[in-house]
Amino acid sequence: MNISLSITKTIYELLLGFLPEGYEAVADIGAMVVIALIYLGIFAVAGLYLVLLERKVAAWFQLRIGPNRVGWWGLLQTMADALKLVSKELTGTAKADKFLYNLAPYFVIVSALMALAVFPFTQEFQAFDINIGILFLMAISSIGVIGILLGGWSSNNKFALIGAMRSGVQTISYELSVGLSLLTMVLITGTLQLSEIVEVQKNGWLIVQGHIPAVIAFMIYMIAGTAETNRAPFDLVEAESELGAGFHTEYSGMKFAYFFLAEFINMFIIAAIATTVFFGAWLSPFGITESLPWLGAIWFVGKTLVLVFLMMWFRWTFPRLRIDQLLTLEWKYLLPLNLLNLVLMALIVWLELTIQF
Amino acid sequence: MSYFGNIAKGIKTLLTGMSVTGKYFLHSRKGAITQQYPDNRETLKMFDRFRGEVVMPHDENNEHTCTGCQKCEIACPNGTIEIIWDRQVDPETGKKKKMIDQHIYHLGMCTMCGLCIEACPTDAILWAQNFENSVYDRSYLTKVLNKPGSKVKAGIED
Amino acid sequence: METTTVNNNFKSEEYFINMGPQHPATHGVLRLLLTIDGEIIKKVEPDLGYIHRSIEKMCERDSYQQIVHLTDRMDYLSSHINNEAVCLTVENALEIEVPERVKVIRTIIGELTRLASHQLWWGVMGMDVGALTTYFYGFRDRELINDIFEETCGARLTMNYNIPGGLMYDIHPNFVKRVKDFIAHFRTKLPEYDRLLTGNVIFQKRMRGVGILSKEDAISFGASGPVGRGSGFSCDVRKHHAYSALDKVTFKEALRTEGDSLARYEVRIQEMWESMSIIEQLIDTIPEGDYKVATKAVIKLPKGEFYQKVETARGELGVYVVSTGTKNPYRLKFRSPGFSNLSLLNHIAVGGKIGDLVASMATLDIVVPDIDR
Amino acid sequence: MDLMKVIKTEFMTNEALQNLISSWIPELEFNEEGSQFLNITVQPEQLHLLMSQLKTNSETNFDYLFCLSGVDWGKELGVVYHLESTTHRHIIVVKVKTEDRENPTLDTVSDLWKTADFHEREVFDFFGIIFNNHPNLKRLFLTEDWDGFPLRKDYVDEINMVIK
Repeated sequence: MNISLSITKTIYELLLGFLPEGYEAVADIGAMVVIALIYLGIFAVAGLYLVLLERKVAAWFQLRIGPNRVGWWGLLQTMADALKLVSKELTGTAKADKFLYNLAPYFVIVSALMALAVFPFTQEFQAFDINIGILFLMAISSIGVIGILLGGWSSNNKFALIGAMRSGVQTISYELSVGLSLLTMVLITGTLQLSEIVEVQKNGWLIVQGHIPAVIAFMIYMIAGTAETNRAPFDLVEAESELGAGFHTEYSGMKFAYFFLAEFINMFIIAAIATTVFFGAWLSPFGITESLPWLGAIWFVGKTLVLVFLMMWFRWTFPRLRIDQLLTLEWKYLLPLNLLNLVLMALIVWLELTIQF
Repeated sequence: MSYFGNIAKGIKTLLTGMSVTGKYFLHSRKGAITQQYPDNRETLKMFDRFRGEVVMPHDENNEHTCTGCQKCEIACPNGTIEIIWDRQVDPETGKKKKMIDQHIYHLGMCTMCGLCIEACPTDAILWAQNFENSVYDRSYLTKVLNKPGSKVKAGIED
Repeated sequence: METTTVNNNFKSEEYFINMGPQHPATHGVLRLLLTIDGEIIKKVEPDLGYIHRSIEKMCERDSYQQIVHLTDRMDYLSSHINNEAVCLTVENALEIEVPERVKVIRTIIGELTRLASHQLWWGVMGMDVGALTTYFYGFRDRELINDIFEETCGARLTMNYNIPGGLMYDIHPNFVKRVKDFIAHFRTKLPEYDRLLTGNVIFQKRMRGVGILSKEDAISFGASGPVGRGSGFSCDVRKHHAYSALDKVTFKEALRTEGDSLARYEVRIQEMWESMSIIEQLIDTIPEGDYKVATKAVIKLPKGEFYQKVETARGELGVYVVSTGTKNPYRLKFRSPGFSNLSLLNHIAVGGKIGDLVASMATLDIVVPDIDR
Repeated sequence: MDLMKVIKTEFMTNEALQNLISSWIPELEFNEEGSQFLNITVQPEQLHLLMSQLKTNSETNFDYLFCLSGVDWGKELGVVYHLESTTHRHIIVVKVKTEDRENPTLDTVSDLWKTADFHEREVFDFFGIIFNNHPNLKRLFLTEDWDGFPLRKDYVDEINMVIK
């Protein structure tokens, strides 16, 4: 079933029209490049606006107004910030491991952008629909931590090193919970391919289909996902009041911006995975807009933003955990609960107790 | 089952915290406490006791009430005030009298403690409510409080 | 927290890390030399003096009226109480009886100062443990107090409202109403502090059992204020050596026996309630009368030694004056609460994690100019 | 709260304190002139003995050293200890002086009161008084290479000190 390859197909056929016979391979690569550029453009800007959203939301939680000087309602604020960061000098420590130090930000940003490829924004708008979609997402999202580790280690700063080590510990632990909670949902869908997971949800979103265990899985996923993105209350990697800026202490200019942008894109990714797996991706509630397929993108982004808002709400309310409590939470609470939940879900699927519309 | 009890209790406290911030989020439109400073200059009024900087009021005849007694200069802990004075012949009485030449006020050294104004027996110096004291050069912070050509009001003795 | 390593390949190595003088958690230019093993703190050595202005030496050349304004710049968050300490010393030495009105007003503004200081502390406390929003809620309420100060005293922070012999000027006509409005407002907001932060499970986990200071150690280290009272050391100067109008009010000394960071936190929260109750007891009955008694333009203290202690928001501030009968003190020593409280940081932080150090340091409520007088 | 009950009110008057303390060490000077507390002047050699007695004796029990100040008396350098008992709530002042301005040496009390650790370092920093047996006696506020001891009366620094 290859229904959702049509955006790639459209561009491929378009390119094929320009090219003479026998250049299918070129068209194939050309289509990939064009799609990559489109995604890069969209999500670089989307990332910037997520930063703006975060700042605005933070301001509203904190009785402030937020950025409102650059552009109408502050809409160009982050653009201006990005421009500033581009124009800034790139400084670094003298004794840094230069190669790894420069490599680290690209690791983080590239792995963040790669994950975007598999999301089904609408039925057609999916760049890359592989049959191991969820596995791919989990694999990609754990590559980012290598960049953080590299950055923290190579910048030859003790604060950065502590931050990086914390990040390693944290991501390795919470990877488990993210995986297991998604695995719980895979029990219902029976497939790892994202487009088919959406297909299954035409009978009701998975959080409804799976009811109690699905809700538990969702909560665990959100907690672990917040930890994966190193955001408060799990921001030990940066931990402003403890480590200054953590792993990116020694980064400046655009290299810092890559880390910063990657954090927000990762947040979007975590929310997008939750949207796809738990909330029916581009499906509208009760199928009210099924007749207009292009509205799916709006539904998808809308649901994602609600989850992103939830993560922001966490961030601006909760204090930070300590490193040992972070591990306690994972290994003593989330992991056993998750395993229990997996068994529960298996039982429910086996006894066909899922709610189907 | 204290294990699950603890989880439930923990989640409840987290939700309580979120309800507090959530409430402010919903009321953020009118609840914002930000003062958009340069924009609200017209409405921003300091309290009348606000200590902005020391000024010497002059009346319409360009007369002040400073007799040059130097009490403010002595009271000041930081050497903010310097008074340059000499004895001149008072044109009305014909006697020699202490008169100020320049009442110099170094705003850059002032800690706004208010001791000079308390010390002044003739209320010649007062607090102004101006708070926008930033300048591009430190030397602008040294001010001469008495206006050029001003003289002390008749009948003011220390 | 004994980590015995069997395999030498995994033997951990201690290293130094420099926390400060520019660090978000040290609240000013305090430098801590940490010896760390992984995340575990082995030793904390404060390095002070980055903003030492030698106020004690400056006092030896200043007149007693001028000394008052220097105390504003020690613990700037309880500047009014610092002023009061010097003024009380001078008044006691000269045996001046200040009017009742002055005493009551001093006490009210002193308690407002304490409230403002604790509000700022609460905001910063939340920020140190990672809850950034508390900062703004704390500051929102503190602004109201600062407005009261600005209207009456002319300044928001370094007020210099006390002078030996009374107050610089009378209270503003709006003072009583504003204070009442504030108390009414803050009585609704303080429970919110508890709901947002105190009850939070993460916060409780971060604070409970962290940075434990026993009562014996608290006394031995000279801990005072909420730090001492969190360990069960009854050290409230307002109770034991009441000054100004504090002998006329009833209030409970906030005491906890646990001695951990949470106890110190709870002591401050309770103190905010008690301060509000003290203000409410006094605000309606401000006696009529003069706001100062006339003193000589040049104050000369009699020959002798004078000591006055007051309870600032951080603890016991002592003013020790040695006078030789001249217009300047021969020697003036400020026993500042922050200095003694900082000296116990090493004691309570060793064995904890970096996060614990930040949390316990936040509950010590350090103001660096108070330490670097 | 039961904590309040612990505080015994065996308050000792200055006279009683004087009688008790002079029975330990006879050569002490007592003085109440010009101070609201009882002042004891002790010779440097007997300082530590007196202090440990004051702290450990159950009748005096001065367990709270709330102020430790160095004073330059002109001829001699000295330290003034303000002590309070948290159980009996009486206050006493102990003074110790040494005439040796070149190399003033006193005994530390930081083994009795931990707060003395920092306070004695401060006194060392500003007055140059060396405390025997102090665990970590080095400059606290000033840099290691600072010349002189600023709070001494004979300290001159023509550049940084503004004299009125």
